[in-house]
Formats: sequence, C-alpha cells, structure tokens
Amino acid sequence: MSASGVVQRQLKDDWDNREYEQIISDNIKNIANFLSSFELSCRSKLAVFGSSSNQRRHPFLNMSSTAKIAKTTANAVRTVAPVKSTNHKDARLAVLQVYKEFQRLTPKFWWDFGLQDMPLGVFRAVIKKQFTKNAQLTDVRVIDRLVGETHQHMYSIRYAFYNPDHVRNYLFAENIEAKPKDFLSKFLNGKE
Amino acid sequence: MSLASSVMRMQMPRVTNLVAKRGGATGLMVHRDTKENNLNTKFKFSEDNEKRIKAILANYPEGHKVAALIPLLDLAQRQHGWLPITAMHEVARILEVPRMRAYEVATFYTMFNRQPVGKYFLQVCATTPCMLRGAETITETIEKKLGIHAGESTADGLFTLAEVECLGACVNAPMVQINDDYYEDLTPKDMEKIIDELKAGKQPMKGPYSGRLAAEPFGGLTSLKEKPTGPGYGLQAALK
Amino acid sequence: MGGVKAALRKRYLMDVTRVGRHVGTDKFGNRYYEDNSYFIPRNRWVEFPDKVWLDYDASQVPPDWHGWLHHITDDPPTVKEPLTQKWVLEHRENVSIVPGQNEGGQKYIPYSTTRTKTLGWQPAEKKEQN
Amino acid sequence: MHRVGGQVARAAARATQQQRTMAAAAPAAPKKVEVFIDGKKLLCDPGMTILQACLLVGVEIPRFCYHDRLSIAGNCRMCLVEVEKSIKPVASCAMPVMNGMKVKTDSDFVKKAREGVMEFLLTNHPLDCPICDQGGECDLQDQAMTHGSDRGRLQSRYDGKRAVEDKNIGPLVKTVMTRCIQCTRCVRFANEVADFPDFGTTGRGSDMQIGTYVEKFFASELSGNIIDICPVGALTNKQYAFTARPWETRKTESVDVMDAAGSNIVLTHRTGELLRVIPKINDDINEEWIGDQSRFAIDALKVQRLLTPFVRGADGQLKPASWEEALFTVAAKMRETPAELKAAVVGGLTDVETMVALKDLFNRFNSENVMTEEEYPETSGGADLRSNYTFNDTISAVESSDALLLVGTNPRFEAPTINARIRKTFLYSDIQIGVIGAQTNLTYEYDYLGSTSKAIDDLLAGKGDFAKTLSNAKNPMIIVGAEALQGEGGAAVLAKLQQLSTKLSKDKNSKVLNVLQRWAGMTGALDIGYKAGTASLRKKPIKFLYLVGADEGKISRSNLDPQAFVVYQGHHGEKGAELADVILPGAAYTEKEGTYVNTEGRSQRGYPAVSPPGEARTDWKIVRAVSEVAGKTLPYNEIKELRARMSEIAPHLVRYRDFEPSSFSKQALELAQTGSSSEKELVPKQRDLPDYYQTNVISRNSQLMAATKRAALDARENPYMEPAVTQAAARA
Amino acid sequence: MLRTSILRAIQAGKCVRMASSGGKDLPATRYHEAKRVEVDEILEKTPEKTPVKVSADETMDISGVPLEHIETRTARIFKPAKEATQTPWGNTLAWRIELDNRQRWENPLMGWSSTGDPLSNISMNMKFASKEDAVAFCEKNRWDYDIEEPNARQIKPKNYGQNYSWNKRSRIGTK
Repeated sequence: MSASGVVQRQLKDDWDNREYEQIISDNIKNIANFLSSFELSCRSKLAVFGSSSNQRRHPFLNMSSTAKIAKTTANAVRTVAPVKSTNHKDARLAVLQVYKEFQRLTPKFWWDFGLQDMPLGVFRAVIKKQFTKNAQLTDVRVIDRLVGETHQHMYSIRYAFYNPDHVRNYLFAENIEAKPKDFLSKFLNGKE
Repeated sequence: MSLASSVMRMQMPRVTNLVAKRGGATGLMVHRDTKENNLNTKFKFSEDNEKRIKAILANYPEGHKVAALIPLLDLAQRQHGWLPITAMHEVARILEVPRMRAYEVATFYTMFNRQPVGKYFLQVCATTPCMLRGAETITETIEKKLGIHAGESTADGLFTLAEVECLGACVNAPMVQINDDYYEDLTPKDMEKIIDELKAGKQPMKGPYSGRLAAEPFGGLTSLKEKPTGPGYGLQAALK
Repeated sequence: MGGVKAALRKRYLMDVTRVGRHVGTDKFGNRYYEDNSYFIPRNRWVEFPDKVWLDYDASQVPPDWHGWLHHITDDPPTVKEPLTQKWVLEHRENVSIVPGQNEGGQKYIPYSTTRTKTLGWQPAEKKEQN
Repeated sequence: MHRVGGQVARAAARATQQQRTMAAAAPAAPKKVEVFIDGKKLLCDPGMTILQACLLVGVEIPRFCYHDRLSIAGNCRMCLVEVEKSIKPVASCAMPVMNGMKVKTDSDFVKKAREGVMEFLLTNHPLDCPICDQGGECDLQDQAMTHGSDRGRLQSRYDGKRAVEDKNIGPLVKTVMTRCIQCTRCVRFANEVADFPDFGTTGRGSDMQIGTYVEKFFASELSGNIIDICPVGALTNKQYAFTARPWETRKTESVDVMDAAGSNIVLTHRTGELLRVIPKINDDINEEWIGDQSRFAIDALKVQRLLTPFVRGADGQLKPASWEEALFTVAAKMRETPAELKAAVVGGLTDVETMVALKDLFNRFNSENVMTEEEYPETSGGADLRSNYTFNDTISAVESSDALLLVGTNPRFEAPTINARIRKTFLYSDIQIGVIGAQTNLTYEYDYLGSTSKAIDDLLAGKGDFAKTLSNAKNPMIIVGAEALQGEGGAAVLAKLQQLSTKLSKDKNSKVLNVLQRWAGMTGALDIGYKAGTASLRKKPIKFLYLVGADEGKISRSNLDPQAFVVYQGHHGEKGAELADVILPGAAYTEKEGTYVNTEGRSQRGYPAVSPPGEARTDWKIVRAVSEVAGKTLPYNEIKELRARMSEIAPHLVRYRDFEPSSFSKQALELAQTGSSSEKELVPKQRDLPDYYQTNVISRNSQLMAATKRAALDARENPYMEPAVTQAAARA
Repeated sequence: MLRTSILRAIQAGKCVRMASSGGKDLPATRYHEAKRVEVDEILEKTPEKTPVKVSADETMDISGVPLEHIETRTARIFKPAKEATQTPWGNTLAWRIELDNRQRWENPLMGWSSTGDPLSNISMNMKFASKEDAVAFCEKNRWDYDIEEPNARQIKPKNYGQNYSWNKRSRIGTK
C-alpha cells in the first residue's frame, strides 16, 4: 500500500464520516425545524383563539444584537422628533393593527404565491415570526418605519408586484448558498 | 527617447553652438573621457608649485583648507595650460576634500578651461562697448588669419580663439586678452601684427595700440585740470 | 417501413413518426429524407444511425449534406458533388458541449489569458531520496 | 537643527507628544518671541524660522528647497514672505523670528513674488507632465496651480528651452535631469544623511546641473530616499516607472520587516497588485527614511512564490496537492511522532501571531522544542530577561547621547534608518563614537578600538582615551550587534558589556546597553518564549520538523533523523522548501495582518495590502487549521481572539506603538557568565555595500536587488569612484 | 339634418345631468366652476408631535445590512500618513476609517480584481472631521473599532547659521 494510497484511503474515510455526520446533523435539524414550526403554529392558533388584548410582547432574545445593544446603551438618551406615533402605546397599536391586517391578507397571500406546500397555519406562524423578529425594538421612529414598510409589502402582495421565488427567498432564504461558518471550511473555501 | 527630447535634438545643434560661442571655452558641465582628458593624463605639481601650495595653505585656518581650492586650481591651470580631470583629483587629494567639490568649482568659473587650450588663448571681449567699437571685425580678422572659428583651436595648438564677456577695459575698446595681457585700442591691422609676432615667438607690445599710455583721453585732460585743493579745504569755520 | 417495432423505435428516438423520400446516406450512416408536403424547414430531415442512439447531435451532419439539409442549396451531394480541397479535414463531431471527461483531448475548456501576476515556485526535479 | 534650549526631555507617554513640541525643557525656559503672522499673535521659541512659526499658526508656506530633516539652503526663493519695514521680500525658511516681527504671507506683494519665482522655475521646466511619474504627487504642479500665473513669457523660439542630459546613478533611481529645478535637496541629502559626497551642482546659471560630473553609482543604502525628497520628477523610482498614477492607487500603512528597526512604510497597491513601498514619518523609529532593501525588494513577492500546497509522493517528487490532503498528512504525522521528537523552527520574518499559534500547537502536543533559526546566548538570564535582547534605550535616545560604543555591529547595513540617526547625531552634536569590530566606512568618524573582545576588557579596565570619554560622558550608550553575541564566546561578550554598562550608567532610566537585532521577528519570538538557535535540535533525532519561513539553511537533513518528516510553511520556495516533505503556502508581510516587535521591543501592527496569491493562506490560520485537523483545536478562530491570547502571554504585544522599557538589568548582570577570558572575533559579516542588498529570503529572490548588488560590485572597480583613501583621510 | 339632431342630443344630455345632480355637490368639470380649497382641509389633521426619548441606536436593525457585516467587522480609525513624495500636510487632517481586508481575489478568467466585501472601498471616500465622529459612525454601524493616534509632527527649531558654524561638524562646504 503506497504511502499516498493509504493517505488517500484515510482521507476518503475521513470525508465519508464527515459526510455521515453531516447527514445525521441535517436530519436532526429538519426534525428541529419541524418541531419549532409545529410549536409556532400551535401558538398562533392559541393566539387566534385566546385573542386577549393585552398580548405581552415576548422578549425575543437575539444573543449577539443584545450584547451589542448593551454596549451602545451607554450613549446618552436623546430626545428626537418622532415620525408618526409620539409614544410607545401608539406605536404598539399601529403594529398590532397592521399585524392583524396582514393576517387577514395571509390566506390570499398563501394561495396566490403558490405556498400551498405548507399548511396555512404554519405560514401564519412564519408571518408572525417576521413581526416577532423585531420585537426588541424600542425606538418609536424605527417602529413607525417598519409599519410603513409592512403596508408597502401588503400593497405589493395584493397587486402581485412580488413573484413567488422572491417571496420564498425573502421568507425562507432557501436558495442563498450558506457561507461556511466553522473555521476549517472557511479556511478550505479560501475566499475569506 | 521620448518624442519631446527627440524634437529637442533637432533644434539642439543650433542652440548649443549659440551658447558655446558666447560661453567661451568652458564646454559641457559633465565630464567626457577624451584622448587628452581622462584618468591617465599625467598631472603632477612642479616643485615650486608645491612650495607655493604650502604657502597658500598656510593662509587658511585649520579645517578650512577647502577655501584654497580656487588658488590651487589656478596654479594647476597655469602649470598645465588647462585643467584635466586628474589635475582636479590631485587638488582634491591635497586639500583632503571630496572630488565633487573640485568639479563644482572648476565647472562654475568660466576661466577654468576643462578642454585643451592653445599656447596663446585669444579672448576677444564681445560685450556691448567693445561690440560698438568693432570687436566683431577683430574676431573676423583673427578667424580669417588663423582659419578657425570662435571656440576652436588651431591645428598646431598655438592659438585658441574665444569670445568672452566684458573684461573691464571698455575705455580701450576693442581689446583682446591673450593669456594674462590686455591688448587694447586695436584695429584689425594691429591684430594681425600681434598674431604675426606671437607666431614668430616674440612678445608683442602690451597695452593700448592707439598711442595712449593707458586710459587717458586723447586730446588732453577734459576735467580735473586745476590743482588739487589740498588739506583744510571746505572745513567748517569753527574747526579751522 | 420496418414495421411497427421500427416505427416505435423511431417514435422513441425522434419523438415523431414521419415517412419521406430517402434522398441519400452519408459515410457516418446518417440517412436523409425529404417530404415536400411539409413546409420549408420541416421538409428535409436526417435520421441518425441506431449506433448513436440518443446521443445524436446536429454537428454530426457532415458539411456536404449540411448545405442541402439547411436549404443552403437544393441539390444534395448525391446530385451535385460539392467541390472540396485537399486540405479539408475529416469531419468530426463537436465534443466540447458533450458533458463528461475530455478523453479525446478535443474538448475546448476556457482558460485565463491574462498575465499571471505572481509566478509560482516549481519544485526541483525528482530527487533520489527515500 | 541644533536644538536651542538644551536637550528636549524624551517623555515616553504618547499623550505628552503635543506639549513636548512646544515646551523647551532647558533649565531656564528661554524668553518667548512674539510674532504677528497675518495679524495672528504667536509666542514661539527664539530659534525658529518664520516658516516654522507660520506652521505653528497653521499657515503652510509653499517651498521647494526647504526640508525638515535637511540643512536650510534657501536657494529656491519660493518661500518669500513680506515682513513689515523690509523693502525686499524675506526668505521665510532661513530668516529667524525676531521679537515684534509682523509677517504677511498672503499680501499682493507676496503673491507677486511667488508668481515671479514660479514663472522662472517653469521657464526651464519641460512640459513632461503626461510622461512624468511624479504627476499627481508633484510639488511643482500643485504650487504652480495655486501660486503660478496662467501664462509664461518664454520666447522659446529664440532662446530655446534648456535640456540637460540624463545621468545614470544605478539601477534604483531613474534620473530625468531636464525636469530638475536645482533645489539641491538631493545634494544636501546625499552629503548630509547618506554620506555620499559625490553629488553636487556643476556649471552655473541656466547651465547648472545636479549630478556626479563623472558617471558613478549612487553607493548608499539610503539612496532610495532621494526619490521621495525630489519635489519634481527628476529623480523617480525606476522599478515603479510608468506603473501607476497616485490617484489610482490605494495606500495601506504597514511595518517593514527587512530589518529589525520596524520602520513604518506605506504600501501603494492597485487592483490587488503591490506597486511600491514608500516611507511613513515616525520620529521615534525611522524619521522619514527607509533602507533600499525595504523599498525595492518587493519585486521578489511576484516570483518564486509558493502558490499551492505540495506533498512529496512516494517517489520523492513534490507534487501539488489540495489543502485537505496536505493538512491531513501533516496532522497524521504530527499525531504519530512522540512529543520530544517533534520540533518547530521559526524564521526571521515571521509575525508574532503565527509564532504564538505554533507554540500553542506544540505545547498541546506537550513538546517544548520551539526555537528560532537565529541564535542568541542563553546566559545571563537568556531570553527571560528582556533587557538582554532589546534596544533598551529607545532609538531616539541616540540623539541625546554624547558617547556611543558600537560592538561587533555595522548599523549602516544592519539597520540603515538607525544609522541615519547616528549620523544625524554625529553631525549636529559633538558625540564621540567608538567601534569594536571592522574598520569600514560607517558614514561618521569613529575611534577604532580593535576587532576582538579584548578591546572590551581594555574599556572595562579603563585603558585608552575612549574609555575616558565613555566614563565621563553624561549619557553613554553601547550598541551591540546580535551577531557579536552568537557563537561560544558570545555569552562572555554579553557579560562583559553588562558589567561595562552598569559601570557607566549614570541616571536610572538609561540602561546604556542596547542589542541591535538583525531579524524583524527575533525580538517578538524571544518575548513569547521561543528558544533561540537550532543547537538543541541536534541533541535528539528529530522525526517531525515544522519550519516556518526558515530559509537561512541552518538545518539540513543530516542533523535530523533519516526518516524525518519536514513541513515547510512560508511564502518563497528556497532552501527551506527543497528540504520539505509537505509545503504549506503562507502569506508574505504585505499580505497578512501581523504584529512585529522591533529591536526596541515596541510592537507594531502590519496591515495587508493585497490578498495572498493562489492558494496561499495567512500563516496563523494554517497553524490553526493543522491544529483542528490534528484534533488539538486551538481556542481562537478570529484574529481578535488570538490577540487576546497574545496579551495573556505578554501584554506589550497588543499595546501597539508604545515603547515598553525593560528592567532587571542588575539581575541580568548577576546571572552573567563573567570571568571567562576567551577572546572572540567581533568583526561583523556585513562590511561593504554589496553585502547589504541580499540578506533575507525576499531580497535574495529580488532581481532588482541582484542588479543593484552587481552595480555596487562594479562601482568598487569604477576608477572615478571616490578612493577610500581620500574619504577616510577626509574623515580622520 | 343629422348634425343638428346630434347637437341637440348632446345639449339634452348635458342639461339632464345638470338637472339630476341638483347642482350643489356636482363635481366642477368646467374650469370656471373650480373653487379654491385650503391645503389643510385636504390633508388630515396632523397630530401635534411631542419629542420622544430614544436610548439605543437601532437604526442598524432596519438598515438591511447582512449580519456578517455588522458584528464581525473591525474598523481602524486613523489619520492618513503624509504622502512621503510631497511636502504639504494637507491630506493628513481628516480622520479615516478602514475595515479589515476581506474576500479579495482575482477573477480566474479575466484577471480582474474582485471583492465580495461591499464595505471594502469606504476608506477611500469617507472623511471625518474629528475622531469622535468616526467613533460615533463605527458605533452606529456596530463595528469593533480601534483608534490609531497619528505620529505627532515635531517642529524642531532650525537655524541657517549652523551651515557656517565655525568649528562644528554641521558646517557644510557644499554650497
């Protein structure tokens, strides 16, 4: 067995079991995704039934951004001219109002853009996730801005300015080729 | 060579001889190895020049020997007739100074000739007063007589003709300086006589050829005729 | 023409079953047919030999028949022999677009033509060393 | 630049930099001079010139011949300003400020003067801008735009425009002397800083030419700097000729690794291609100069580079391989060999990040054989006491010393920028310099004390007049070359010098003894605990050797086990690469972010200008990848985390550009190996200019450096070259 | 005949419309019937705005910048060095930001230099008046930053006389 032959075989084994690991981790990930989407859909159903008005905006912890915000809260509190809503309550009402309007639009959105490969409940959860993603925002102007953007999105959806691939890419980022995260694949990819 | 400099070369000959004619025998500001002027040209100060050098160096304080550069270069030129590069190196060696200092001084002063010069160096003054008094005719007679142009030497190495700037003898224009002597108030005829005597090896008469002693007016004094006033003239009354 | 099996095979290979006048055959075994009841582009067609099966390609048609097939001329090589020079090469199929390895070495693979900014080091030739 | 008001105290902290320039820390603060510039009142030191006073007020006066680090010439007349009650305009660069002076820098009078000077300069200046390299960074262009008039009165049809023939002063500098405006900066630089007296002005008036009168090579190791000094395109970089315009290029400020001084440089690059290296001003290290090697050796970064990993096949032939295969082979071999048969040798150009990663990797395999290729004595505390191997007083302390002893070093070729500072001190103060080593032209006069370590004993015993000058000097300084301490007698030399320095040191914070290293990575390696020298390698049959940029050929297959497995990681294929079984292509100093500790112990950051070529990767990432594939993953993925690790080892490594004074010199003396009377030859290896050009793997692969070395060798035979006799005579 | 009947029909249509709509809220279709309406009647009443307190700077959350260009970028705040080939110091007054070098490679076919990093050119055209502005910009963009103090310019008094100093080494014989 020439040295390089042995090496080749070992190399192939190494990559095989890396692949094996990869397959296992993918499966786990799929299951995890399914579970989380299942759990989200249940919660959205609960939310619809229990539509209690004082729905608590549950803190959406995004590890890195909070760390970053913690670092920048040091700067002084500034008073600025608001965009539309002048206090936090108005902003929250605006968000809830646009959220409900969006959920009313979801069935049409779901049907028109060929998203039938997932149940409507799951799709509603996905839409909800787009809202809870920015839950940690406190700046009223930023919230107003996002509400305005949501109105624009709804307008475009209603008049089919977007196409299905665009929507799928924005919501699920399916065909964006994931950049390597761990050190070794970044090293081998070389583009760093 | 870029286009600009090639265009330059077409005009170059016309420009340089213009400059050379007026610049005298100094020539290029960069050294060119020639048959006479290269590292092998022998140059050694003679004994009495060595003594003169010691005397000159004694004038200058310690550490300032570089000031003796001009006298030594002059000595070298007087001994050798012109300044080969080895003479400059010898001077720099004596003064323990980088050679470049010798090059700088030698190329700065036009009276240091870094090209071979004939035994008699005819320097015709061509500045305005002499020009008005006919310096150009003097130059033409010399050129016709010796068959050379300004800035050139005769084949036998006896004569070199150069047109130089004002030599300070405007009152006796036109004039020519040969080696160290001034020959003034010349007429073309006088000029030919001087050249013949020089060719014959005799020493022609120095000074003005118009019969004057020096620079006095022809018809006798026109000013300062009365006796000089002497001491006490114009003193204040109180001090008298 | 060759019964049902041949028709079925033709249907499978060429997705069309057409019968036309057999004009001629070239040295690669491609048989050329004509049926002027169809309109211009469809009235002349080529049938590739079974050896090629599904890997048939338009570049397999040799130049002499190509003129006739594409209506550049109306007389096929059987009628008027196209003039050829001695330096004309043997016709070959274009393999660059064929996926797969470059066995024959004929495949054109695009390469960078710019000046290499950094020159690599070449290791010394084989050294007798264990 | 004789400093008025006594020596300026050198405050170490960076924050006092601003006040220090204003405060003249002479015992009695001199009376301030009051000056009015454009109506603005200013109090400044009496010795200043008007130009400097205007600078303090914020007015930058146009100038050509004035240069901060050269003597004042005052012959370009561009800096004319109007001073009240003086009928003629005044050359502000030379005129000292007087009390109550009223200066106007932008009156009509001054504008007219500048316009006149500009017109005179431009009459004899060729219309070369389209083909001139200085275009875009040319002082004449800028000042003509701001101060010149829009027309010239030259009748070139009659007088013609002056043309000067181009000179040939060597393969480094391209001369187009027609563009010269005779500001004589290059003459003053050559005579004062580079000690090349053969530069001068020949002829006069419009015939005046700058040059060497006879054709000769600009024989100086700082010759590249006249390119930056020349305000016009007369002297330009021959390597960079017609390559790029300044507005097309990007500038990255980095650190130079060609010598141990760590001079600051600016890398000019465009579309991923490095074009040229120019100096960056840093008054503590390299003032404004860089050596010719740092400037011109970059053409080697384009040839003989390692672009892909290589693995030696069974038949002994190195074949290109993929990164996985190379990493996998190295990791497999690393896991096999037992700890004590593993060794890593680090070359001189390596950055501290790679060395820390490599040491961590080897320590995880509990092997301690991590060493540098360059030797250094282990005695008197070895690499544990920093005062043993650093330049303890800063480089700028040379300016304030009044007696300097150079032992076994030739700073002119080992660190040209430090030598320029020694020469500046020699010219502008009455420093006495003594040399033990070779009698060569060091660009300043010195007392030669001998070539062996016996001369140090005489100094210790106080024999000889230089010993007297040393002892009654206020702040003496000893610079010893790292080369002199190598070999078996090196320890004794170090011990004797430590004795001498403690005997001589007057005040507490000047350590007198300074070691001048020869490699940029050496001080950093010793700081993080590398053993110096490959001697310990020969004790055991090493089975696995990891070379990082070690190309000086100190190790060969014979000192290793016959079946040794050698890994070479570096950027150039030379001695190291031929030796290796696996080659991992790394990045050069211009292609990676690295930390380099200079000989003073001051760590500086180098930034990448271009990305590593081909498949090459940043060095520390290769080591980190090997560690992961070998199973012992190092804890850092980002350079920030690696730098956190570095600050754990030695905090000064991440306090960039701050000088870290070293201590424990007394303890070093106690541990010193005194008493051995062996006599050691202290003559340095680099004694003549041709030896300067090719010292490390980059300059050895550079065509331009080879051409310059040939030019330097031919120049020695050139009869017109200044004979050493007149120079030495002129010096003694 | 035909033409007059058509005109009469148009006439009738117009007056029918006039009659049926009762005149008052009829949209003004004729130019002379236009009535001037005040602007703020048309616009809805804008609520009077009281200033709002803002603590954290969250503009980055809606900027749409991908995460990899926010968290993992390190910026270097510095004053560019004086151009060694020129004497003036004009270019060194503004503060600059330079981000870590990322993803620069050479296009394999055409050799062009490509980069995958949208922020790779900001150091060339972004100038800041002061260090604090640059720091604020970095914090707004949530980059790690380290500040590099410029090497202060030292103005040492020079004097012309020393070229001719009597017995010092600084005497220069070149001029």
